[in-house]
Amino acid sequence: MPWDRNEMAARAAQELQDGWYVNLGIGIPTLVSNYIPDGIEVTLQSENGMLGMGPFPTEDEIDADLINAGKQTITELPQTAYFDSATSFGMIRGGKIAMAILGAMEVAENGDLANWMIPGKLVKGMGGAMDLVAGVGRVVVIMDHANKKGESKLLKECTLPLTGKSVVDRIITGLGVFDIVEGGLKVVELAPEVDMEMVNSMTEATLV
Amino acid sequence: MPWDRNEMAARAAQELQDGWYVNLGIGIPTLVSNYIPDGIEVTLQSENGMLGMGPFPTEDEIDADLINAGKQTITELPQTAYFDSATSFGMIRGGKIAMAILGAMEVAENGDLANWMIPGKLVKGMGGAMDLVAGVGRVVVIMDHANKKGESKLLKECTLPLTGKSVVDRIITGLGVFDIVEGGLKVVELAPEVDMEMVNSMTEATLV
Amino acid sequence: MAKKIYGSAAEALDGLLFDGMFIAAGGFGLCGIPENLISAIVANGAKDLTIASNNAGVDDFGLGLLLQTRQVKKMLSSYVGENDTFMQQYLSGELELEFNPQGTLAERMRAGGAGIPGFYTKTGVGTVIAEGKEVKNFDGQDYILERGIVADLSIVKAWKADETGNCIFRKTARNFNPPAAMCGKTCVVEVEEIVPTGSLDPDLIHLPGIYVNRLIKGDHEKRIEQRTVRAA
Amino acid sequence: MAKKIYGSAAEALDGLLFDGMFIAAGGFGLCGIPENLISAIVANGAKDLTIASNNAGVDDFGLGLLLQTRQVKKMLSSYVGENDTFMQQYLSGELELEFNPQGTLAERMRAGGAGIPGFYTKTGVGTVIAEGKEVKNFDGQDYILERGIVADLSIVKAWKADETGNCIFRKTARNFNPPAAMCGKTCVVEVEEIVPTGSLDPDLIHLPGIYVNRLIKGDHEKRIEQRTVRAA
Repeated sequence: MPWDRNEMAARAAQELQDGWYVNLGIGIPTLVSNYIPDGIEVTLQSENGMLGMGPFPTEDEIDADLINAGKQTITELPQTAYFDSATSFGMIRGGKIAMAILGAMEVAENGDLANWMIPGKLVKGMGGAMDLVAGVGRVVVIMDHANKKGESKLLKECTLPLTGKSVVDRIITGLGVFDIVEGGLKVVELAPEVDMEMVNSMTEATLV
Repeated sequence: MPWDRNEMAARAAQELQDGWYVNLGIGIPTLVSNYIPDGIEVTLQSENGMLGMGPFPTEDEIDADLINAGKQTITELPQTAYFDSATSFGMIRGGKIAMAILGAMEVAENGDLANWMIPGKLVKGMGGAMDLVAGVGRVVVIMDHANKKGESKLLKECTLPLTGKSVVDRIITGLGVFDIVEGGLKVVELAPEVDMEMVNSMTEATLV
Repeated sequence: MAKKIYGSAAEALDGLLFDGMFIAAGGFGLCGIPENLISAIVANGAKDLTIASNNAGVDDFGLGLLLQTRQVKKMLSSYVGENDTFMQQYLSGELELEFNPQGTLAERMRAGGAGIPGFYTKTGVGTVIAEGKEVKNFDGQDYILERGIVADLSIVKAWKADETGNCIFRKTARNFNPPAAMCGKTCVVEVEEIVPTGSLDPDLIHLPGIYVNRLIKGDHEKRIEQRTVRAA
Repeated sequence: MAKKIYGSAAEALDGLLFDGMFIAAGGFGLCGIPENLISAIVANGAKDLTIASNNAGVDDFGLGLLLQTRQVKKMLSSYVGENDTFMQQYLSGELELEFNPQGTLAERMRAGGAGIPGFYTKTGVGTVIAEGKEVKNFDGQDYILERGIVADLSIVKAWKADETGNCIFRKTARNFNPPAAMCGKTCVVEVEEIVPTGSLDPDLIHLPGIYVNRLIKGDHEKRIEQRTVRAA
């Protein structure tokens, strides 16, 4: 049975290593923080200018001056540090963030990522996504294996405008875990009761 | 009678305007802070990372963590702010410092400045001088009119390695005040009992 | 000393606004935005503005107010997803939009303020962002040239300032405010409190007063965009 | 969580030093220099070092100690006037020296740490500093291309740090320390005091712990180069 959103997030949490500084995107990636393994401590960066992002506030704790990159109210932790946006993206571009876990619309077998724009539809902007995929040490994508029409989101080539070229290291979908390697995608792990026949039938990208 | 060091500094202090942020070089320029006119408040920058430089400390106030760009112990003021070297030179290159008052070995009639190096002799380095002359709003040089051999330091062309090209706006020497203008140096003011004959005889640069 | 403190946002902007000008604004979403200065620009009516700001506010708050009055010609932003007015004007061709990756926008402001007219970045290489930009290879990797921004005016929100303009910010309301402040030929700052000079720790100034030309104490609604809570 | 605190400078540098490596060091003159880490590098004996540091210490203190032991192959500095050992080795050809204008050196460190491989600056245009560097004209003015610095190791002195490496500096001892910290592949910091996590105000961190890989409490002589006083 393919993984659901929470199972995908739990699987992604296995990617984390103790002491890492990590950036989690909006959507399923945000759920990853609920599944951080025992004995692993990570510090979450919020690219609007914060290291050490805490959980959502209680009603009493809400503070308009304390939001995350998704503009949600959040809280701070004992190790929190604030800084300005130029400094924040300095640490992102400079490779100080060990890993980003992001959502995607499409990933190509060469690691190209598209997650910011659908031409002709509403255009919201890339926010910090282009900087993150260009700068962080390792980029892990969590996304559904197929779109709502049932078409593969793991493609030979992206059809949408790119967020970054050859930037994705690993993809986690409901069907399993896939690495970008020479020549295509390598299956690292399959979700329970998912077999290669199912993966092959649902994947456009080359599987190696 | 030509101005002495203190009179040159006092004349240079007339260049200051209320509210300005200013960087004073080592040597005679440092004396300028003793002659700031009544009603004029300026904030002194020390390029090692401080705005609002105060006077030398008393014995009791000496603090190894508080020095100026000449490595002298100094004090802070109520308006003082500290910052790192990248930020400090950001404000210098970015034109936020209204004026630098600097010493010089040579100035050419096109505004070229040489004040950091004598080839073949001991080489100390330019420190922050190249950044200052490139970045600040206005560069005023205070220097003796002639060197120890009696040769003019206001030249047609500099003979020493440059600190900056076409960067000087005004020169204050013992003989007077000179502006860099189209075609050469323009006499703005002469020291008491100094006449144009004396200036002409002691100046290599073109006077216009 | 020349006084930096003004009585109102309108007074602080007096003589600084003109049609077609370029403004850099601090803030991220609705957090840390110069509410009072934005309202004063609305009241002034200056038009054909180009504004560099990470976001464009929401329909009825923040920079969205300047979109409603059609005072904005062009935005430089990284994300405008919260603003329907923006979308309508953009899709109808009334409003120009130059998307900048968020880190590129912040660095462009910081660079412009630091006398750096151009810098190279990996961000956007191989994407639409790279179109028309110089590409240079350093140590085997491609980078694109991005330009420093110098704005006619910076509008900034800080938490506290002393009388000489030394500013401190609070939590994530800092965001784009320091780089925006640095890149303006003139910078006007609104704060929640002006404190006597000498009452801020000089080691803990986020934005030295040299970057601040004019200063006002404002009143701040500080609207929250996404109120997310957990059970107590 | 992986611990950053080490028992001594030697332990903190264990496994990080190798011949021919590139080190970025904080400090200005003798102010805010990583005294303990310098001594540990002397004791380790790693040689053929290239060191980016604004100054080279004095003969018997600071980086001068590494010159005395002839462990340094090359310095990137803006001013070395206080060090006779340096001069002798430089004039005899034993030591290479690359002069960098002070602001260019600071910005090169900051850029390298921020993923910027190159930036343009007016500083040094038309001087010996521009030789061999690309010149580009922006808006009618010439600028030269300077490269970001990425060092194998940063050695840094801060005032206080918490257990996660968040650092604060004191007065002008901050200087090159934050940019030096940013540009290292690994950064080791010595402080006067390690305080419990949570005891520093998160708004007032000068160097977030993400830049700090290893941390020690050191003992600091803090020698003064120019003791200048006024009458009490």
